[in-house]
Amino acid sequence: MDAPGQRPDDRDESPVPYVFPAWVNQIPRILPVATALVGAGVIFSFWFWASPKNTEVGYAPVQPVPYSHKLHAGDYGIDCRYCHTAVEKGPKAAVPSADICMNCHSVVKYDSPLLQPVRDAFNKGTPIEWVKVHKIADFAYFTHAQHVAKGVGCVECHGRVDQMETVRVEQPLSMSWCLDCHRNPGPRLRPKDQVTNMNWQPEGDREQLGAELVEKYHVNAPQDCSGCHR
Amino acid sequence: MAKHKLIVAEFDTPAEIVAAAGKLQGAGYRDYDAHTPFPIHGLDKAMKIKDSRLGWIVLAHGLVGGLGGLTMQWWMNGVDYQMLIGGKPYFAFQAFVPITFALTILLSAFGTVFGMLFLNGLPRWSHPLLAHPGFRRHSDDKFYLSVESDDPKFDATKTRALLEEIGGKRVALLEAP
Amino acid sequence: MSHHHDENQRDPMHHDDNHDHGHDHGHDHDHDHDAGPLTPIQENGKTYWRSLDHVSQTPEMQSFITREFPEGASEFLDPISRRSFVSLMGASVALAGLGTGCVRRPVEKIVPHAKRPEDLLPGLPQYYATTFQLSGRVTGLVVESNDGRPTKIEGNKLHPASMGAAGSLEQGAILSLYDPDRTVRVTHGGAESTWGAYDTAWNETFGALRAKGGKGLLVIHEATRSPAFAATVAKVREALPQAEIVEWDPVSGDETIAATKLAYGKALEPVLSLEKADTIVAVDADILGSSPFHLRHGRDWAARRAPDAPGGMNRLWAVEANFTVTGGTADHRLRIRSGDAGAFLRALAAELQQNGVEIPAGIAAPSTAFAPKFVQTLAKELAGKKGRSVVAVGRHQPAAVQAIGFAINDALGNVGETVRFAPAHADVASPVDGIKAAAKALASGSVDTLVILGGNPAFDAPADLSFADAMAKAKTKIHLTTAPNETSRLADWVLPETHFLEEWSDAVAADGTYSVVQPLVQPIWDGRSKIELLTQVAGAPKKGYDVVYAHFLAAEAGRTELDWRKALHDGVHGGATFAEATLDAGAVGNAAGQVKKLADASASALDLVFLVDNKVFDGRFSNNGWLQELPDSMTKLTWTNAALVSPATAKELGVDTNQMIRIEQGGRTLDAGVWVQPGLADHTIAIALGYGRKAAGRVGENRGFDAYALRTSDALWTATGAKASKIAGTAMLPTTQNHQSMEGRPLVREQTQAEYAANPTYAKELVKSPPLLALWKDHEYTGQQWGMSIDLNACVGCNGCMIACQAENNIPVVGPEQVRMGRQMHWIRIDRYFASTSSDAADLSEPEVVHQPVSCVQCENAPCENVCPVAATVHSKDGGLNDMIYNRCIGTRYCSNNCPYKVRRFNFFDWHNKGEGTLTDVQKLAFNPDVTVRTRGVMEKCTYCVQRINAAKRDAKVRGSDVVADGAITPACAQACPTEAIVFGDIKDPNSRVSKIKAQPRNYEMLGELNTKPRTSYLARIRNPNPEMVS
Amino acid sequence: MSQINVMPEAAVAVPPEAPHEKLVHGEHSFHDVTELVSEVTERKPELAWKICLAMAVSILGAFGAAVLYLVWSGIGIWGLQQPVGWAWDITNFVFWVGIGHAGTLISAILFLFRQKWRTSINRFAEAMTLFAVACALLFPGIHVGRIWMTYFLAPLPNQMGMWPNFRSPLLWDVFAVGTYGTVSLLFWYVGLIPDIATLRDRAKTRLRSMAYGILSLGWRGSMRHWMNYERAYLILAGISTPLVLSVHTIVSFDFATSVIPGWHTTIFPPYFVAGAIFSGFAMVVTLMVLARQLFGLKDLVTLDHLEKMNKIILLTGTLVGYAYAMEFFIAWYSGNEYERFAFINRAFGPYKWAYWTMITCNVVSPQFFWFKRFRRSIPVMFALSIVVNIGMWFERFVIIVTSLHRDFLPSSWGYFMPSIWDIAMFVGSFGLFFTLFLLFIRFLPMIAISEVKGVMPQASPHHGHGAGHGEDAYVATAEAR
Repeated sequence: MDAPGQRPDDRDESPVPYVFPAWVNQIPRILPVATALVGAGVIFSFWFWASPKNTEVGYAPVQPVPYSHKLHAGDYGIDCRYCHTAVEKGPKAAVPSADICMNCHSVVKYDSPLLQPVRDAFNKGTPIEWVKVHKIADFAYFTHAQHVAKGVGCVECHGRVDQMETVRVEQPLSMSWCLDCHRNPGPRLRPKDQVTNMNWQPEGDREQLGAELVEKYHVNAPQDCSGCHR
Repeated sequence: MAKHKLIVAEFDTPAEIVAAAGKLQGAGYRDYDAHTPFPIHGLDKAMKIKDSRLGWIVLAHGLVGGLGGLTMQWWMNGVDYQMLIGGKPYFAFQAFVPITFALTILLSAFGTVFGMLFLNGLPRWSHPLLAHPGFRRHSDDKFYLSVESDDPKFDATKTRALLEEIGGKRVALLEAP
Repeated sequence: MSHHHDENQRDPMHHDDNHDHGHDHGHDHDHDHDAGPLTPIQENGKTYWRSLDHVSQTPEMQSFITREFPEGASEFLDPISRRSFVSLMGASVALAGLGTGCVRRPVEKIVPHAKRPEDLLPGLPQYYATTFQLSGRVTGLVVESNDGRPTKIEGNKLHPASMGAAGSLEQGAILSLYDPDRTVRVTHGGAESTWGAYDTAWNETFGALRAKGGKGLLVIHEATRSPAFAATVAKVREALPQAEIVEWDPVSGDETIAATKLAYGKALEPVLSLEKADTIVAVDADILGSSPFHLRHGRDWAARRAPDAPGGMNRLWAVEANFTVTGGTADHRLRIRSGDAGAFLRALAAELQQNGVEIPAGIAAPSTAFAPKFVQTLAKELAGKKGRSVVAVGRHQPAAVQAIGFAINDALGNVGETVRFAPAHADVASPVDGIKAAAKALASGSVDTLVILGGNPAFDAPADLSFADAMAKAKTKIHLTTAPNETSRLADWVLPETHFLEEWSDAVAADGTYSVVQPLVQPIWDGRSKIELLTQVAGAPKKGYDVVYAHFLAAEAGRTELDWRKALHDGVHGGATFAEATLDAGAVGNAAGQVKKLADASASALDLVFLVDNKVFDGRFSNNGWLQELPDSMTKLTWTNAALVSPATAKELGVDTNQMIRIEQGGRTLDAGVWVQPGLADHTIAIALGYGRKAAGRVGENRGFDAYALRTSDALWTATGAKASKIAGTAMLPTTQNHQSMEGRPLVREQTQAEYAANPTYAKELVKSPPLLALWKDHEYTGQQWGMSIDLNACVGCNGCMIACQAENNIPVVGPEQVRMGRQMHWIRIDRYFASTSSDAADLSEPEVVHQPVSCVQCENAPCENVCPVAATVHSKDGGLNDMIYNRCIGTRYCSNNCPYKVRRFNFFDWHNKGEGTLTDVQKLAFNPDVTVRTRGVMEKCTYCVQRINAAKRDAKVRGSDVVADGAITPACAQACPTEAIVFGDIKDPNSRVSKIKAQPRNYEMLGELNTKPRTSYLARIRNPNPEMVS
Repeated sequence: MSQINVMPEAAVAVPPEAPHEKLVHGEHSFHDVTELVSEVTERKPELAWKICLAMAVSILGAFGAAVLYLVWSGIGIWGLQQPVGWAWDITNFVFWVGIGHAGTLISAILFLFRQKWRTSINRFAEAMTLFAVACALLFPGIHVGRIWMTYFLAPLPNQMGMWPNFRSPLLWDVFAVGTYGTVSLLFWYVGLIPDIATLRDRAKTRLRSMAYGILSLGWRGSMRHWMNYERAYLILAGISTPLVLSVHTIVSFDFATSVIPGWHTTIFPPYFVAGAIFSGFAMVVTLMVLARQLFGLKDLVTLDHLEKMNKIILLTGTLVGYAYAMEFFIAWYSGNEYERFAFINRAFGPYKWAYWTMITCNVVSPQFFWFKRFRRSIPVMFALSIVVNIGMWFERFVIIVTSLHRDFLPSSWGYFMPSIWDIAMFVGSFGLFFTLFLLFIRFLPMIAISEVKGVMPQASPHHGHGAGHGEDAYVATAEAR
């Protein structure tokens, strides 16, 4: 550095001029607004696009056999449990085995080309590969029997299957969605004999009916972690 | 509108600038300013600058931080998902003190810094003084007075004369680009 | 076979009836049972499916799939979707956090049965009864099967040797079913071959053999108690009279039958009824640890162990060289040399005479060499317990010594009371004669065809027979084995043998109870059972099922298909049968005359004692990760054996733990790592057999030291005059417990029965602490609340609970290196502490030992919960469990640090893909689908088997009730416990079993003074010393 | 600066006849101060600096590699085990947080106590604080291995309906240290604005002109701005003071609120804070001594400054020593056998080597500072300051590991041994620290120019014609002109 006190003469004239155009003074005004907008945008996109309400709901894959729930469950009014035999006993509702289909289709439409995979399964034992529609994470343990036993209608989670040509996911099946009901089960309950009835409508106040059913069926929907995770 | 102008004058010592500023204030000027490498005691009195209002801004922020923090914890752990943890109550306020405190400080700090910038109208990158080579030493060892053309008493010639009279050196008239 | 197999397996009776047996843990079960086999999945588990396809392309696997699951391989593949979760859990959780992924989830397939058997519900387990045989040890089992995969082995309540309990070996055996190193195909001269090729080859050989009446054929088979097998052997002798058929088993072979023949003139099997005995004397006999009936013994012994047990508390005297679990639980223990058991018994007999007990002539031989006070007091006590005492002598002791034991029992009037005799299954001469003859024949080159049914003689035959060399002389060597081993290496034909869960057979328990061995799954690798191969040797190949079924009907007149059905589903048929036995006093007297006290051993002439290991057994479980990693009951060593020496002897030899010594015995030497074992007899080196395998598979090889190298046919169990010298090098022996002393802390609380009578609440009040107050109001628990009680008085430290837990909860194996670092994963561990009995606290030559099972105690004020930043461990309101949510855990390990009981276990790595823990796809079939498989970076711990709790709740709810009946839930550990030391239930219900136990005065909470409010409490240990010994 | 309006006598409170009391030595004008400090950032980087930076960056690189490997394979690569679930990871965290205390403390507390001597060192210390906190924050982040899971810590709405557990001291840490880092950054930056303006106005290249131009936010030394600026600085100092004390208090809660003997101790908060100041000041001395030699700032950072630092080191060191003693007394006095054992085990158990290293470094070594000779000896203070930080690292190691490795159940006792990865991560964090530091002293004024000018004699309008050195210097320069 220079000796103390000494000073070059040209210190006013810096080699580089200080140049900032006038408009940069606007930046401080715009910046906060911009940040706010972007932030909101990000939050919204997660809240909307990344939520199961968007990722899960509406999933309706094409199946190897164009089975129509509308036809069977809706028009013919076949009870869910005729095919989903395990729903009252075990964790799984169970996709029907081919022999169940053949109970009828050995007589009805026994030669329909659409049913070829079913006949193969029955005769040759080559399984039908249905595409899984409703899925929850591996580490969440769900049991159909329990819910059916407490009077939770199929329709609550699966929607109006009886009106679907191809089954589609109606509910997000997310943890918070489960919790919504587990925190307030009443309004989702119905008399046990109406569980598989897609058309059932409560006469009178559902809240009140719910309260009664909670009482009657000893409904105690766990909100504990170990209720579903282990 | 007329182009924004200002006149700037240079002084050599803290004593000079304090005296000069006093005279300018006495001459009835209001829309003027002093520029110094460090804050100079007494100059604020000479210029009759009011006390800063920053404290109120900070207080507001602090309250938001503290109450907001506590409310957040109360709602998340105490209301929305009540979990039984270590046998403690759902709203175990003893355990919520540290985070409430931290958030109070955090928001106060934001309030302080951004409040200060707001009150000073900073950032302001483009300013005629900054572009004026003769002004460079304001951050080194010189002291300046600048009078804005917005000042009702502003008059290119009279003001210049006054500044020179009260000891201003290298007086210059600047125009906003 | 498959016809019968299916028919029987699908029989609805099994399922229902097992309910009646209380084996009803129908598990809640949601994992993707239906995930398709042949459908490569886009994202999740992609790599998995590749490797699976790889496996399933091998012809063996293909055939297995089609054979086992003609309906379509769905069940076979389903565990995979669960397990793909192992490596992907992290990712899937991350996605779950954001909402099951921002991306559309991958396509998955559901492959239902084409025709579902009516009793098979997807996601619900089934239970079948079968029988486990191990070197003549017979245990009835009930096996849980998930979607056609056996996943869990438990004891059969109806079987006398089990009473519902199962030991570590029984339960660990299930992992061997899925052993990736099993014999997967027929090989000939090391080259791949087929059963077809073998059959043709055999038919030629057989022709030649038949011509010579079987001359030149040598068959060596493992010890077995299967009537059907015996009948088949008889058929072979018929067809080929000249053939030589010998039995060799390195550990089952014992002198008991010889002893009964000596004492009673016929081959008998002694059966103890400990529940009737006030005084039990175990002379070099590990009746609670490793004897064939040890599970039953434990149950009976425990029935009389409680201080307030009906009929009074029993007293156990142990006299032994090694420190066994029996010695550990004994009220009085005397260290003697294994070879002096006979002399001790004679001295005892002499004292008994003094006390007016009539001892047959020639037996009594007074001696002051064995702690006179001990002998005198014992004799006095026995004399007063006529008909209510037992003197049990080790089965490995010479016939004469055991005979003396019988004589003493006879003299005490115990025979017919506490000691009964069942007809022996077979009249086998001395265990080594067979293998000696075989070796001789082989050496002489007179053997054309050698057929070895199971076993591993080349590794475990007595060293002096140099069997391997002799074996080489045989022209054709055929080895039927579940896994290739040292013997297979020398064989021409190596044939895949079925695992016992894949085969049909039967067995007779020591007390004569008949039980069936039925398969739970078709042979995974297309193996054949011993019986099936033997029928072929007899010239008439049959299916195992046909042989067993036919023999069942033939065995007894009037048996019908229905009896068979019932036998299949109960697992047992008929009950115990006992024989009359009258002592030949003269014979015993004469024999006893030969039993003399040995000249004293010294540091230069040591005793060498060979131990049967309770983990790898004779070496056959070397490749079984669960058992390898299981800590030994007394040493707490894993993955290795060691040369055990007493502290005093260690000083004399100038060695210390983890140093190496060279043991020299009869010109043979072995270098082994030293483990200083308190309570061991001085001048004795005890070393477990079965380690140091050279051909055992990926995790089994070169673990520990091969003690067979020192074992000769004339000294199978005890050798004298061995030398040992320190050599260079160290053996860092992996142990799960580094500190052996309780440091005087009130963890395990003990009293003598007298003290207990005087001050029953001593244990509860031992710790004085200020009143325990929380800052806030405690939570009000409603509904059923789960709790557990562990009776330290009943726990013998057998490790049964540890393997039960490992199997039930998919607990990974970490390997010796990681164990050494202290990273073992067992959710329940058994803490073992030594306490000195002498004035010098450092003197551990005569220690007392205590065992304390510790798993998560489910604190109500859990320190772990407070500190978890993400609420991954919280308390459940119904049940009051300390939940651990694996998919929420981020792995700060703070909870483990803050756990006073240190029962939390952390996945430092992805153990299932690391080192010894690495699992192949086949091994993953053993996973319990009801329990999440944890990935790395996740904390885990005991949850009281919450999956079983939830299953019971589900069943209750489906039945329309909201209360689970007491006893409907049994955690795996409690289920396996032979002494019923662990009891679980609803602590809110004052009438539940657990509540009643917790109400006992000796109930206490470990570290309860921390106000953690543990749900698991302990019952103090009560010792029952003879007052005269105390004073 | 602020002394001037909050304390009128500030400038004149420097009698010329007491030279060693002067805050700035030598004959210096305002411009010389500007020159002294700014010039460091303008001259060509000297070789020594380049070499240091190269080394620091390569160590930083190694650190990055180690972290990647950790994330890839899991924290099993460390020596951790049951029962020792935390060891070097959290030790390093607490170590760095501790060091991070000096800066804000000097800036805030000394400011409120009107300790004018702070002006020469506060900038420096604040920078050190920031970089130390940056290092500290790394460890809680990576010590879980699966770092992509750490977002569970944030109270974000999600489809699980789950929230973090605000009862957990670990979450308190996240908020406390996060706040501390942010506030320190703001404090530091606010202080920098006028000085960056100085650099801007001296800029000799377009790049510097632009860069410093943007960073200085268009500062033009307006007296009206100074008013708000000083108020802001005062308030920041005010809120930082409780913050600085709270941070290590909350860090100590990680241990104090647990049940583990040796952790469960009410003395921890003050004890940790004292320790933090202790180590922080030591680190400042270490770096200060180096910098003033290297960049010829002896006149601005005087021996008086350093001696004052050393006095504080002596004080806090003795406080820490007192805490060690009290721990033992309470353990004995409590009558709790687990507590007693924990401390006996600390001093005489398997980790006694660590314990006695700690005592020697933290309690014995500072005692040298009772002697003025040592307090004012550059080599002695340099050596001791390093020894102190070694000791403070060991203190955290001792507290964390010796308490964990033998707690309640002897069956679960273990012995922790570090793996090479533990060591790599610790050393690596220094790479980050020094990289940031070297960049700082090269590109930003390491001494608060405007503050120093504020405390110079000629800064007072009353200084006028009394012949102070500064005045002479000024006249001299005026003539030269």
